[in-house]
Amino acid sequence: MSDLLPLAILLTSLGVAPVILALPDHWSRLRTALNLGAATIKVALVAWLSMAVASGADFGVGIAIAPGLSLELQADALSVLFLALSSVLWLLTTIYAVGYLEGGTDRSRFFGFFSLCVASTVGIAMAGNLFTFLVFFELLTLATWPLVVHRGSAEAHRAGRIYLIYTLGGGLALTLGTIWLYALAGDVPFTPRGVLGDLPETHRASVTAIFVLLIAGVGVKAALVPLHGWLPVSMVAPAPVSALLHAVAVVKSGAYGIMRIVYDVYGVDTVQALGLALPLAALAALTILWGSIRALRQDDLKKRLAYSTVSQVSYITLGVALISPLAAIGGLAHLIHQGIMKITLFLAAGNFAEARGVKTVSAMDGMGRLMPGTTLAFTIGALGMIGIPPLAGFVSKWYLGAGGLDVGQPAVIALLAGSSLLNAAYFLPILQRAWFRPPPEDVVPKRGIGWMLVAPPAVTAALVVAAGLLANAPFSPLGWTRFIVSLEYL
Amino acid sequence: MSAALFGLGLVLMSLGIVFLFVAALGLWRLPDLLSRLHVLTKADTAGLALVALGAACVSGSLAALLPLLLCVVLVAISGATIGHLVARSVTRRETAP
Amino acid sequence: MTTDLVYHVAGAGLTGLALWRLATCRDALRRIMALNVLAIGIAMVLLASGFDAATGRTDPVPQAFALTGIVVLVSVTAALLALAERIGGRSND
Amino acid sequence: MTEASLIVSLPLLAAVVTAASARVARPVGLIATAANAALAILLARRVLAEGAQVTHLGGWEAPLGIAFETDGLAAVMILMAAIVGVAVAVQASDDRTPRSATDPGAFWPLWLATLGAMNALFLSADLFNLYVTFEILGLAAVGLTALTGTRRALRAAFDYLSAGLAGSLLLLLGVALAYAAAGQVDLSVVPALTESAQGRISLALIFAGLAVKAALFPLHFWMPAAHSSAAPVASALLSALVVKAAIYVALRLSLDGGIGAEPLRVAMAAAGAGAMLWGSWHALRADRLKLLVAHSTVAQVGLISLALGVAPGAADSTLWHAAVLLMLSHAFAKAAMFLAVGRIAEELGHDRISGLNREELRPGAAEFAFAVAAVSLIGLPPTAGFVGKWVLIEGLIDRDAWIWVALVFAGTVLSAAYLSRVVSRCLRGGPHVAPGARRPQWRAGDVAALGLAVSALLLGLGSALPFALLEITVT
Amino acid sequence: MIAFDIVLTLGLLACAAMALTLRDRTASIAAFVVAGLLIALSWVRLAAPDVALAEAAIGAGVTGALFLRSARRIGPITGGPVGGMSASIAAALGAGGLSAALFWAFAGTSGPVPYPPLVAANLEASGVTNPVTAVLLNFRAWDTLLEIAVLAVALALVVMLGPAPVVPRALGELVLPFARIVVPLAILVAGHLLWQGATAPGGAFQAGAVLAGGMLALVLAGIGPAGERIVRGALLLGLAGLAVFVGAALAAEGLTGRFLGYPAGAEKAWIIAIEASLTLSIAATLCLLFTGPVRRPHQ
Repeated sequence: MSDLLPLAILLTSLGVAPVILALPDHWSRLRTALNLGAATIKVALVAWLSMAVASGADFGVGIAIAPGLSLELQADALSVLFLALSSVLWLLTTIYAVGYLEGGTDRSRFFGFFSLCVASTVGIAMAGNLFTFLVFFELLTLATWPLVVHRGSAEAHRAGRIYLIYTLGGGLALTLGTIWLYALAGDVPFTPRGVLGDLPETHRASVTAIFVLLIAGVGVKAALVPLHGWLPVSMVAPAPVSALLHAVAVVKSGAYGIMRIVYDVYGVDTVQALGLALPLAALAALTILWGSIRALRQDDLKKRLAYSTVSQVSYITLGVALISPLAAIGGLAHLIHQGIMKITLFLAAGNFAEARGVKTVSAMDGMGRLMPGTTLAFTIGALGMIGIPPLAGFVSKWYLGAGGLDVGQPAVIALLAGSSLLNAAYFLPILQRAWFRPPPEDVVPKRGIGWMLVAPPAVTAALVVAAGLLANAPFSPLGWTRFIVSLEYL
Repeated sequence: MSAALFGLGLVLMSLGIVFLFVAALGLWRLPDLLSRLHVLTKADTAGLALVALGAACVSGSLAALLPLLLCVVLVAISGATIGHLVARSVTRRETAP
Repeated sequence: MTTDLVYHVAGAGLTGLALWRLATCRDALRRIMALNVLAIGIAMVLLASGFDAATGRTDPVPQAFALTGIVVLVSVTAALLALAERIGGRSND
Repeated sequence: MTEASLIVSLPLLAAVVTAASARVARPVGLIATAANAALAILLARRVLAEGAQVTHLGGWEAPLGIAFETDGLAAVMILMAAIVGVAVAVQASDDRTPRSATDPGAFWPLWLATLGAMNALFLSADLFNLYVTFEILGLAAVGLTALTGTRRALRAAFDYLSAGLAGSLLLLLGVALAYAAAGQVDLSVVPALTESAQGRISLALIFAGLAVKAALFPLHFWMPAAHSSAAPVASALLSALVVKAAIYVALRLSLDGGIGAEPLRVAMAAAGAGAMLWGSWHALRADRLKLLVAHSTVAQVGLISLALGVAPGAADSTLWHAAVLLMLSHAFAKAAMFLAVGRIAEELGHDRISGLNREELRPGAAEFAFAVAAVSLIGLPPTAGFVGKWVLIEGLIDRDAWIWVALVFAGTVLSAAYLSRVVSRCLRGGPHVAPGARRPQWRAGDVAALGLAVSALLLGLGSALPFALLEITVT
Repeated sequence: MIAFDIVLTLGLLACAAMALTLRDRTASIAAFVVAGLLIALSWVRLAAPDVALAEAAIGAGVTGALFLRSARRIGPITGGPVGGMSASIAAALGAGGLSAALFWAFAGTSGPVPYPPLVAANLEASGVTNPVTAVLLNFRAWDTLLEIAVLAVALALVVMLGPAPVVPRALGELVLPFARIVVPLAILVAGHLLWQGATAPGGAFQAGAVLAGGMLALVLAGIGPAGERIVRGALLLGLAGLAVFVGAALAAEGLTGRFLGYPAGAEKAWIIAIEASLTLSIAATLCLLFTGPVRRPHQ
């Protein structure tokens, strides 16, 4: 049984998706039960898996596709990190989505593709080799596209078309790189410290070209600068989609892809030997600054959060690109921290839009008084993003800075300080408007929002605080990343 | 015996060929369709009968005679019928407006 | 040796004639006739190359092919004509 | 009774029965298609267990008699025809299909004749026998095209039959030249043909005939009209199966020809590339769904013949497996797509792409099946199309043939472009659909289309089976 | 004798050219029939008597009748040649070049001819002495079976298309006495050809075609199968040929374990039985292909 655990985790959402797709729209009770049941089972299974992996067990299941090609699912320390993030947040977002879409149309289609998305995210997390990673990576594109165009309006279709062009283009680059690598190196399983052996010496040029192709392929979803165009545009999707997918699942799978490629395909020392670490770090730094600057000028709340995501995800890429254990811990931890912080912000923004019809920053006056709970959660999230000490954001930025020093790049400290300032520059005005400005007179509650919309952001805000305060506990995100990095770098 | 038969055969066949040649000449020279039909049905059938008879004599075996006779009978019947049909359709087309 | 050479010429000639007509005519009936001539040309070339001048006999297997070809040809021609009747003879390719 | 002889004679017998009495046509047709599927599975199992078999018909040895070669490739193709056939039969059995001007029961004899002819073609190892099977296939396919009885369908059927006959006669000319050059016409003579000049001309003529029948680029003019004006059930069969027969024979000849058939393969690859670009260009500009899918067949046939053309002739190379897998995935996906288009056109009353997002109709199962089929046509993971393209590109990269890699990717991008035109309209919702819009209820056609589309998707996961089968060749 | 061949070839090419280029449709069909007969003669010269019989009966006879029937219904020739004179000349050059290349390819070959010795060696095992019938009905029986399938599919197609837009009128009252003589003769000759096929040129196809000729004479005389039941009967008979052949093939496999492998010693009986059923079915099929279904069978 132990070997089939990864398959069970995958099937909880992959199996449920077609059933939900087939359900007629008005069977909402059965659909919600199915959804929540699957989510809770998945969280339980992931918890069991993480305990097993912590105690050193390893899992692997696979089927042969073609001679020299096989779909492998494995659960190692790095995959558990991403698994934990996506399964917990999927549970919370499902609760939020059920409340958010009350009375909407095409809900079966929405939840069907929603669980298909998470299934592909889980598949990406547990991919055992580059081929499996590619398969689920493309599946994620196909599953998220209908959600982006869910509203069916002309603008949604335009955003969907742009989204498709970016992600399919990235997919083609990734496919070409992977096939080329498979042609040179045969099967490419994910093994700590890389698997290329003597290939970099003999085929230096093509290995470098492959690296560029792979990073470009996953870079689209990790929203690296030239390839980030789709993220702000796809904010037209409903709130739960932008929350879970565009702040957590899709973007993180891009960053996770960069991690897998650097750590488990090339191996840290090969990347450094080929001299590819520095350009990647530079690109990440450029994205961090560029995202924050663009976020300043966005009046639409969700667009501002989208650009903030573009810059925050590149912290992870920066952590990976700075070849040092401390920076790696910072980057990996930020994968979790940024996830829980950004989902809090997006859920809160969703509540503002849903309850008060507030979609822009300028209309945020007096929200503290009108919706205290949601605004508190928003504040915790915003402060965490800026990097105020007790919260999660600070922890990862601290380790990133330490990593920068360790590698002898003091510029990293300046970059982190600068970006924290920029974060403050675009978050604090929102908080100032919400708490210290009187609410406009003619405001009228658009719609009373039930507990299903208020509870999830509150829980994630609590997680942000817990991740910050209990950073040293063994089961905190930081503790887990130390365990991973010990495998990668020793 | 067979030499005389062979000679007779040759004479009959050459006579038949003369008939066929005349028929072809007639087909070429005669102005309208009905007279051409006239040539086609009568001269050709006669010519063919003579050639068939000659061939039977030349081959000198009764077994060969039967199929040749069958051919001649068939050609005669079909020639007559088709001549009649063509003539009828031509006259019908001319008399009708 | 010369007999099958003559019929090779005839076969190739028929094939060329049919292909020329196929390329230059629009009328459905004429196209079907050209296809028939093409098939006959091919059968002639096939049988001519199976003809052994020394013994004056022809290899029975190509004869079987030619027979099969004739029967197939008549059935396809019947189908073509049935279709041609219903579309008024104008083929537009 | 070995499976090989049964699988060939059963469809023909059933065709006679269904042609004889229209009343009993539907049940007999369904039973025969199901029995054929069972036989195909048994045949595949026997080939997997005991390897390739050669059965001499009538007990006469190869050059004199005709031999059936049931090797892995034949088994895979027969399985393909059987499975697509079952799905198409399910949709055809839905008796509410519109009363066509011609006899509605006529689908079954024509379909069973096509099935019997295809089984005979996949098994046959004799060039002249291939010619005769192609004739049956051509005639039955024309019958399927003319099924609707509309003037446009009859005109397309006439053009199809005259082009098909011209193609067959080219093939016959090639076979005649092969007989003249090598003295015999069974497939074992192909290597000898590649040496002599006459032999090469005969192979060229045969390939030209096959190109006409496979609607390969320069000779494909008859196909879009035929496939788009036929009844959806018929065009599913035409695009998915009948076109494949000619490609299969080209593959068989290229395999037997080995190194000598190199110039023919290069010609096929070039024609394939041309077809991909031409087909995709016209698909992008098509205004009707059926025309779009028909042009996409031209493009996909181009991709398959490109995959076939670039495969090296060496005996050990297995790059042609990619071409076979692409054929399989195209057969399933294209049949599913045409069935879905049939259902969509039935619900909407027309198949204009611009008119797809109608107010009072919500997207139903057919649109979803179309989208899933589009995924495997484009060749995105985890479909069989993706695995086929993967193996193809990996082989090409090994030989540093970067132009072909670029062409394959260009084909993928173009197919994504013209298919997303339609799929984006399938995902209508929100303001486009009136609140009271009804969702078309499930019909046999939806089940068939969805079943085929999902099996095309899952074939990628299960593509170990076709690869295992393709390893088995007649030694 | 070479002079006769050359004259025959020239006549043949002239007739074919006339058939393809004459503007008047009936004249071109007449030229086509004449060309067909000349081709039958050339098969005789090429020592292929079976093919000559079939060509005369089916190639010239039935095909000519089909053309004449359809000529009236298709209407006048519409549209000139495609692309005017220049294209026509270019096409002529191309076709000429191709046929010259074909001639060079075919005439140049003097490759091995393995078939005649093989056929001769296995002839007595095949149960018939006429090599062509041996090849058709025994060595390559599978080709013949599929060929009958082609006929059956063509029949199904023509029947599916429904009755022709124009119903053929009876020719005239004189055809009746003509038919009264020709029909019995046709049946007699067909039976003879069928039986003779085992030993000398003849066989199912030639016999079937002659029988069809007889039936067509009846149809044209107007007393033919006008009735609905007769058309259904003819359809069943036409399809029965294929069913019998496939049934025989499977039965043979049941008896001897070889598909289409007739039991030893009884080959001639099996072949004659199959050929008899084929003759009837070919005759019925050719008749129906000419007349088409009188009314849609399922109405």
